[in-house]
Amino acid sequence: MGNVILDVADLHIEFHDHDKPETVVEDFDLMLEEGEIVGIVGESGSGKSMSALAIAGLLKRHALTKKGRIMFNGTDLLTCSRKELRSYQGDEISMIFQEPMTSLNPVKKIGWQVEESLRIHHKDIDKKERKRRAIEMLTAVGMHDPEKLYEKYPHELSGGMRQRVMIAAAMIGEPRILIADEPTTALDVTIQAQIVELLRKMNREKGTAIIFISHDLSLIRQICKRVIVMQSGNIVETGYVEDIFRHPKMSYTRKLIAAIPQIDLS
Amino acid sequence: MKKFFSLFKKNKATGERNTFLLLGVIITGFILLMVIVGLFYTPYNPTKMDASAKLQGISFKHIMGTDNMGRDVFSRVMYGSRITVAIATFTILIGAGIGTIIGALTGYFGGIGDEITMRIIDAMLAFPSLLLSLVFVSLFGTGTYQVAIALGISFIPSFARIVRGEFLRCKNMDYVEVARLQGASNIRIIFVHILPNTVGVLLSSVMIGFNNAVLAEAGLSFLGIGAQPPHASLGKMLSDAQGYLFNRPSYVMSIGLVIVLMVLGFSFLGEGIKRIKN
Amino acid sequence: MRYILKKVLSMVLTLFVVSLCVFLAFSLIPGDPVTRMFGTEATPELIAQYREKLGFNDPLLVRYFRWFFAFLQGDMGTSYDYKMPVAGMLAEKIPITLTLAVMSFVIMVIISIPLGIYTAKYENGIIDHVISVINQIMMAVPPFFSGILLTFFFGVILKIFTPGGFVSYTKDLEGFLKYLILPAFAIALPKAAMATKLLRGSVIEEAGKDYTRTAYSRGNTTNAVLYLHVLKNAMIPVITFMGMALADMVAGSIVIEQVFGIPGVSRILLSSINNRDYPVVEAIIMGIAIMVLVINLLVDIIYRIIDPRIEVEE
Amino acid sequence: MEQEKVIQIRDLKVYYKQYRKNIFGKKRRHQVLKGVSIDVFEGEILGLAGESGCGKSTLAKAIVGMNKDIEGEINLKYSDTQMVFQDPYSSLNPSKKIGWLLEEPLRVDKERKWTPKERKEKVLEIMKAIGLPKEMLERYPSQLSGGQRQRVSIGVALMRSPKVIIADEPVSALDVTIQAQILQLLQQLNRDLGITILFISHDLRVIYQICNHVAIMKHGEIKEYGIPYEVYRNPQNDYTKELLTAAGIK
Repeated sequence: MGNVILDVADLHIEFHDHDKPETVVEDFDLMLEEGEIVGIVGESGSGKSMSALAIAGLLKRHALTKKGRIMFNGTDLLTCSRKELRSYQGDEISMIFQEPMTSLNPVKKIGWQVEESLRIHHKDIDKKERKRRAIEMLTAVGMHDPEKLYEKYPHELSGGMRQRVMIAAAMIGEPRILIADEPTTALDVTIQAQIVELLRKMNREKGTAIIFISHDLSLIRQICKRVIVMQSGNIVETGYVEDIFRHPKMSYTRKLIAAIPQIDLS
Repeated sequence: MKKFFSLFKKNKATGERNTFLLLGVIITGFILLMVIVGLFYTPYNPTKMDASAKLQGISFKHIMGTDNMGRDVFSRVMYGSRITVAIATFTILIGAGIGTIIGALTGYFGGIGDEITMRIIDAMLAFPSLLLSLVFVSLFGTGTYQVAIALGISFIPSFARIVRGEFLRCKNMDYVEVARLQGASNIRIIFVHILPNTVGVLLSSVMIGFNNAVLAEAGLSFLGIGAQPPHASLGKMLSDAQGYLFNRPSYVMSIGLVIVLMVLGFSFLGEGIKRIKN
Repeated sequence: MRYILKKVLSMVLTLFVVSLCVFLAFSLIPGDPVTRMFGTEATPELIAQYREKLGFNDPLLVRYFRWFFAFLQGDMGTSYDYKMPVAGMLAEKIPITLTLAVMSFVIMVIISIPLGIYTAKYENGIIDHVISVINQIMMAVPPFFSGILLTFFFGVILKIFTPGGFVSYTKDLEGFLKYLILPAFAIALPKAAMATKLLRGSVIEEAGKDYTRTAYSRGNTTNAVLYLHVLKNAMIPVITFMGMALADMVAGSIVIEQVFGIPGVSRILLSSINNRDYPVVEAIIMGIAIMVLVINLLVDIIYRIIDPRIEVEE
Repeated sequence: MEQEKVIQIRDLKVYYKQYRKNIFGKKRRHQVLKGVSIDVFEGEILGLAGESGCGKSTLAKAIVGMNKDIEGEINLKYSDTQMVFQDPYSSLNPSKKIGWLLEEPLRVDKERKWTPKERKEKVLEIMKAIGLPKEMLERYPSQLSGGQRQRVSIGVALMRSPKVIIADEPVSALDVTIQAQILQLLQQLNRDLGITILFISHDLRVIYQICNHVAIMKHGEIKEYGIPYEVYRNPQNDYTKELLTAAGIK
């Protein structure tokens, strides 16, 4: 067994946006080992995105209570100071999102956005070095002509390219954990395959552990070793993807698998 | 009716009370009451002068005092409010009515007609509304009806623009395509399918527009080119009163206050309605 | 560069259309201007003679172009009532009205931007609620009434302001500017309230967008997110509003000048509207029109600088 | 048995006009479909696959006559072709109740007049067919879930008993388990009522599951056509191969 870098236990999230509290995540557990890719699968409202946002420390828009613990580096991210949380965000823990069209700031240049984590967390790195690394990163995510791209704005790029930029920006600080929240859902299938391949490459080369969230079980099967199946805020089943495909224990998992059209070409 | 009152109670989901709505209903109700009662009864004849009672202060006899010709200010305010409300209503009827039709047709059909209309409307909108009304007033001449028409015309562009925007948004929705596929006529699509979806936006624009109309009319009257005697509106009265600011401030203040309340009540009402929808 | 050129071209075209509309509107009004000029002294011979002399017998379009090009060269025609060149009548008044409008604009910007950001940042806090109520009230008070209130408060109660104590900028620049402060506030307050409300809403809306979440995910502090990411986006609609507000303020000055007895463009405009002295009305309207178009051009240019997406939408 | 063709398309070209916003700009004509020929047979489900911007929705709109600037031939056996759209949140008018929405196709029917009673009866019949309780007739679309809305959209399309339905990505916006239910409903309508369906989707798996034929589109052209089993097993076109690989099928 590898080194556990993230240990989430008994995570509860309750929203208080209305008079009646609403539980969106209950008893969520997750052990992430160094360099592995774990999938979280579920339908809308299953709480998969909420759990991910909680781990990334991004649940501040709602009035809510969180219980449990999210241990990273000996620190509980749920209870630590905002300052300490910020010191990990973008540096040790990065996140990419579903909508590459809106996740980038429309009025800032690509280069500025890609190197932002460096600017925040590594003030010792000078401007020239930052740019060098940003261009290196843009090349690594498969962009042509990164020098030119550095000066461009998000609207000049296609959806797939924007998601590559998002990945470059997330990976520039060489984080230990990358949380990918439905990173390919808004993209065409061929682009989707390229992005999945890119994530695999990042995982292989930089050793970054990835939490891959998707509604698509067949996609999870392509990229993850372990998977957590969620339904309405609860974990239904967890284990190795192949085991779950072969011997699903819970009826909901069976239903999810049955919903994937089977193709038998033999 | 029960539903109406429940709007003022604390919202069970959010625990908040819609204070804006409550204040809006109270203030607007008060103004409307004044206007309606004023149709049948005023404490004094608003045009009757009394040389012995010039510029009196606030008293039980004259709750807003008297003006420089000894007329009862409250009676005059009741009368003036009526003129102001009437002109504002007329303005909105013209502006919203014609504006909605123009906006609906240009937004729905698009094409060259839309291009030309929008060019004109954009050019008109770029100009300060007060200036626009001044241009129309100088074309039509000063007078109560002329001012109402001038204001109405100058309100058309903003309504046309808003409704057009709504139509552009709705016209690309799939439900419009569905209706078209079913064979609904363009007129039916415009008025039966799309228009009901713009009511919310239209209503809040009418609320804002009414206030702007009250302010614009008061501004023009203040300049002496609004409603003409005998139709003394609130703006004209305020401009007459301004000269007595130093010896009888209550005279000026009471008239100004009524204008402010009229606008405030309506804007609270608008804000309150907006919060119901949320 | 091509963008700016295009905008300038479009502005010139609009100016042309506007001037044509203004000219036609005033030419088609019933009533003969020459008869109007001579009043009771008019005899048919005299009128015919002057019609010929002043070129009123030429076709409408010829008259329009003559008027338009003369206008561009600074010749705005002759007032019917005062029998003197309109340009000369307005020359001293325009700087007064413009100063007033610009001062109001500056006041609006200084008040609304910090307040808008603050109320958005502390959304639903006590100060936010208080300011939103004050805003509602500010928007309901017409500028001429707030002018009267300010005069009353500063003139009658505090006695630090002398109503009617206007001095011309040619005599005492400092005194001139000091006198304009209160009128400028009267014009600026409702606009500042609207701008605050708009900026607050705009910041809150932008703060709810996905890219803000991305910014937080990189470890930005709340202030960094607000000032580095959100503000520039949030300013886009506010700039449009402020451009329109500046134009509105020029028109608003006309009313306020009446309240404070400032001898700007206002008096001439009002008396010429009442007396149907059309060359003067035309000249003032055209003057404001040109200003509005220039302001719009500036807004477009600022837009282009702030929002890189503009070019694509062309 | 030679099946009858309900839609026959020959060398169809569709253009989109692009107005420049500036009045000095000139109009441009942009070709979206570059000569498409395809047949849809009576009683089948034809899958039309491709990525965004490949022209599959344009083809659908051309068939129902929503695109005007076209060249080529479109022969339809039946005049009444209805469409079901992708987004169940935008294809139902939010200001109308479900009952009203279902009745509307009958109200504007040019073929015959429907009495209110006939309309009500037809509505109840369709509600049964799409598997929704009749209490929902009094609800607004916003009170329904995504899957229920998509059922209503299908119901609206069914009201005038069309022989052909074009479904443009009808399940893409739905959760997977709901997806399966809607696909089942479409299959059932095809089987029980003999409705021919042109099924547009980017998901090759879904197409395999329910379609009799598949056509792969790219850049406004049909790259490959055939029976899904054969196309998937032995793709002839490079793009088809790429799509299959990307979807993890091959």
